[in-house]
Amino acid sequence: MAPPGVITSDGLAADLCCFPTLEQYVALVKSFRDDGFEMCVDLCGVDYLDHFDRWLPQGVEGSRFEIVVNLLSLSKKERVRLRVQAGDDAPEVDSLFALYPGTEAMEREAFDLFGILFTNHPDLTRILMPEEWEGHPLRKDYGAGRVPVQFKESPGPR
Amino acid sequence: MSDPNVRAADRLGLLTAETSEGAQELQRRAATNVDELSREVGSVLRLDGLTLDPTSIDFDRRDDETMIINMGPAHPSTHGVLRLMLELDGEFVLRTKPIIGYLHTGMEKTGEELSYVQGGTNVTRMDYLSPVINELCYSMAVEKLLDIQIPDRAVWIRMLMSELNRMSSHLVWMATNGMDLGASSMMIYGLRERELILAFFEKTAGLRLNLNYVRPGGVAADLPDGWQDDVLVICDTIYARTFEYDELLTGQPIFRNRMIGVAPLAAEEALALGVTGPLLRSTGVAWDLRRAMPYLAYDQVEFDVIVGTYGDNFDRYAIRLNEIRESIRIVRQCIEKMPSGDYRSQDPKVTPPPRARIGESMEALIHHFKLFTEGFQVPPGEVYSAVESPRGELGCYIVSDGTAKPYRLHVRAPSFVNLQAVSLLMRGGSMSDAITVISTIDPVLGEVDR
Amino acid sequence: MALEDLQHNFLTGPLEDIVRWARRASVWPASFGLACCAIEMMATGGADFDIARYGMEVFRNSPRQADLMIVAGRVSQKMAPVLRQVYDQMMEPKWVISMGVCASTGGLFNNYAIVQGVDQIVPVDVYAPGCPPSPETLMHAILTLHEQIRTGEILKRRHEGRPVHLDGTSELWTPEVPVAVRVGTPK
Amino acid sequence: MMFVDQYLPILGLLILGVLFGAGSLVMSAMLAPRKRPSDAKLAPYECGIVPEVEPPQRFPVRFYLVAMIFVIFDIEVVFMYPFAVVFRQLGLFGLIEVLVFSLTVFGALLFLVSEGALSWGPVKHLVPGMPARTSSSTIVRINSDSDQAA
Repeated sequence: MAPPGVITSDGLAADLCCFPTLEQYVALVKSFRDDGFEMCVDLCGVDYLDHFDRWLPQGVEGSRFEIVVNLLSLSKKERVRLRVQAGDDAPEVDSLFALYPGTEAMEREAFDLFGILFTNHPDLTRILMPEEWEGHPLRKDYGAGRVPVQFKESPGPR
Repeated sequence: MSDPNVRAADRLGLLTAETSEGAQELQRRAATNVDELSREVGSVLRLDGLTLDPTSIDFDRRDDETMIINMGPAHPSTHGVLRLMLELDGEFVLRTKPIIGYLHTGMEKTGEELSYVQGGTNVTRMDYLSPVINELCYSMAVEKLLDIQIPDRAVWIRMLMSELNRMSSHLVWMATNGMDLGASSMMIYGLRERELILAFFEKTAGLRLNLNYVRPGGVAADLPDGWQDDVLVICDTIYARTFEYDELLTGQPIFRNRMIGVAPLAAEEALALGVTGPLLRSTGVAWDLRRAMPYLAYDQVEFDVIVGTYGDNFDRYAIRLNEIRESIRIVRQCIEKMPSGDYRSQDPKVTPPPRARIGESMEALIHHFKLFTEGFQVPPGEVYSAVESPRGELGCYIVSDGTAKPYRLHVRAPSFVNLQAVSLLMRGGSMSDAITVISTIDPVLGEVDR
Repeated sequence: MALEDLQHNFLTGPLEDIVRWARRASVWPASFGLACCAIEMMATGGADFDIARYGMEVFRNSPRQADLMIVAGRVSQKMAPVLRQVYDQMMEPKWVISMGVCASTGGLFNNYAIVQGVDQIVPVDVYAPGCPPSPETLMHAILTLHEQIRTGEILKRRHEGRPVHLDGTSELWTPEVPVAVRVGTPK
Repeated sequence: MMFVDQYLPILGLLILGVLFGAGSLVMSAMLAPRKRPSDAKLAPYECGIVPEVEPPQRFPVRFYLVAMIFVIFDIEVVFMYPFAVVFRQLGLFGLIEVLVFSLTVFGALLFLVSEGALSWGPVKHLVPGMPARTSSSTIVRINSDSDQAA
């Protein structure tokens, strides 16, 4: 069912998982949509800075950022997961807004929390963080922003 | 805003001018690009077959004739801290843009720092109206990764508690929806019935809300003895009361006037937007994860999936009202078919030894200590598990790198996606419709902002 | 016989006592529900725990008509300026109850997104512990506030809410620690 | 003499009104804890957001139409007052006169309503032939055996 050139594997958790390249990404999603996957359930970013040695089928070289798209077919009651390698320092992926308008907010969240850019996305601005916030919080190199807690090494009672 | 760790205290001076969110806000028409403008007007999706817009509203008004106001974060009827920017032509809504993030708690970042044992407490605070269902989704994902089986009784206890939680969530919705439409007595009745369920939660899990009762490997504690008649009392009273709500609300002309035929949604639009739950079922699409992709023991239980016909506000109200009755039916069957046995899987990797043995043997103490401080290792891999929450499909995507902490925890929040239907549903409606649209979408801002 | 040890009653009581007693009787909360604590606040307003007995069942939505702001839930960095703006727009005399550990100290979420304690933004009178505090805890916090109002000064000059800095020094103002008050038995 | 005791109650009322008005102003000025309102209190309340975009001065016509309806009834009542004082002496003639007057005013109202001044209601998208629906008639129940796919 998957178009040629796309390595699919049954993944660890028995879901069908595809690994399209950046160029095949939108074409594959379009073929899935015409194939009966009416709904794009979820789109999220993952930062593999500290876990580069994750399992990947051969022929797919892993990059730091990854976009995970989850499609759902109501008629066939099936799910498919697409994992796109989005690049290392300036991740850039095409936007799925034309195919699934529902992904608009999810892509804005991926941009806001990971800094992954989406080409021809209608309104690529921050969605969760305040406007003038610097940095993308969910990146692995972004500090957790913890305030020293009183009973640990903290500068005395507040 | 140089250093991300600067606390709000140090920038108090320029605080009041900081409430504007710049690019995230609704800009004037001249400053918005075409795609965004059509999305905000809600026309990118509105299929031409459904000419729903009254002719009296022309949607390309010039900038100086319309007023941009915001139904901001501190608004009584936005169900939390949702900020909606509306472009109004007098009383009618031309454009809408939801601005969220006012309750962003960085839960996915905190999720990466908590071990798998502690993860439940973090996830349960996302959708604070149905905490048990959040924990269920998280625990099922972890169990899928660990590839362990949980005993039958734990499966049925989880199903009983999540159905009770669905009832309490729908009761809160009935209460706040009544309050939004002016029927404030509905608020009193809805919350009064919910107290019965919360009392049972407190008796079972010790807490009314944020229970941390469903844990990877089963449930935290067995049901209190004599729980059958507690749950029977809950089922009987609430079943009788749903007919009272029906009587109170359905016949009223004001309620009907504001709900029937207002803000309809078509099936293709709902599917394109990724909307799930009662909002999707109101358009006639019979999609309920409990029936389509059964998890727990939903295939051994008899219940109906409620589907609407016209896809407007009244259908969503009727769906939620009848889903309370369906949940009661499931709970009654859970009482009959509740198997006996242990409520937690005996796999030592996941379950700590019982309290009594800790006193006697040293290994039990070490095992207990290691499990709660360090947590258990989960083999590397990734998993996506989805359950049917009262608002739609709640998914939990976990990537694990073999350590005791999840490498990436992403929760697919149904309200986050359903909220995108706001600009579509409010298109052309009046301000009073806007209130009913937010109420019938039933967003919970805890899970929208995560 | 000096006037001080005269047991004042309604007729001979000083005007200030009566004003304070009247203020305590109907403190209207501004509905500032943020997260899970807001649901417990609604449950407190509901029929079972009914704060109408303190004259508080009306949750005013505009800060102009509210006397008490119950900060119910975690305050995110994006929400901090909004919270401060609503607090500024409330009429004097005004009080703040910080409901739940997330509002009081950042609670479970010690990270970049949550303001670690709402007393960095607004001066807080009573802290209600719990996550979420059960309605009884919130009612106890409300009763503590009532005692504070009844025994506090009537025209307390509220500073412009200078915040408490992280290093513990605060030149202008420190959060008044509520006196541990035995509630229920009038003095 | 008769002149004074006829107008005395009006004078009393006037003084009471002034006293009450001035009294409440003075009391609130005296007791208010904070004299000069801070700039936040002067700003309009937009749900916690500091509005930079000042509201436009132009309002759609619809608002003025509703205001017109009030003006009409206001004038009608103003003319009713003198009639109400002497309506017994005027007898039948006065009654007919007032009815004619209120009919003409009613005509103005009819015109306004036909202009759509009162059509504010929620915008309904009613499917033609939609039956009167109850909460159980508008839903379809799908149980497990008749499992229709989406």
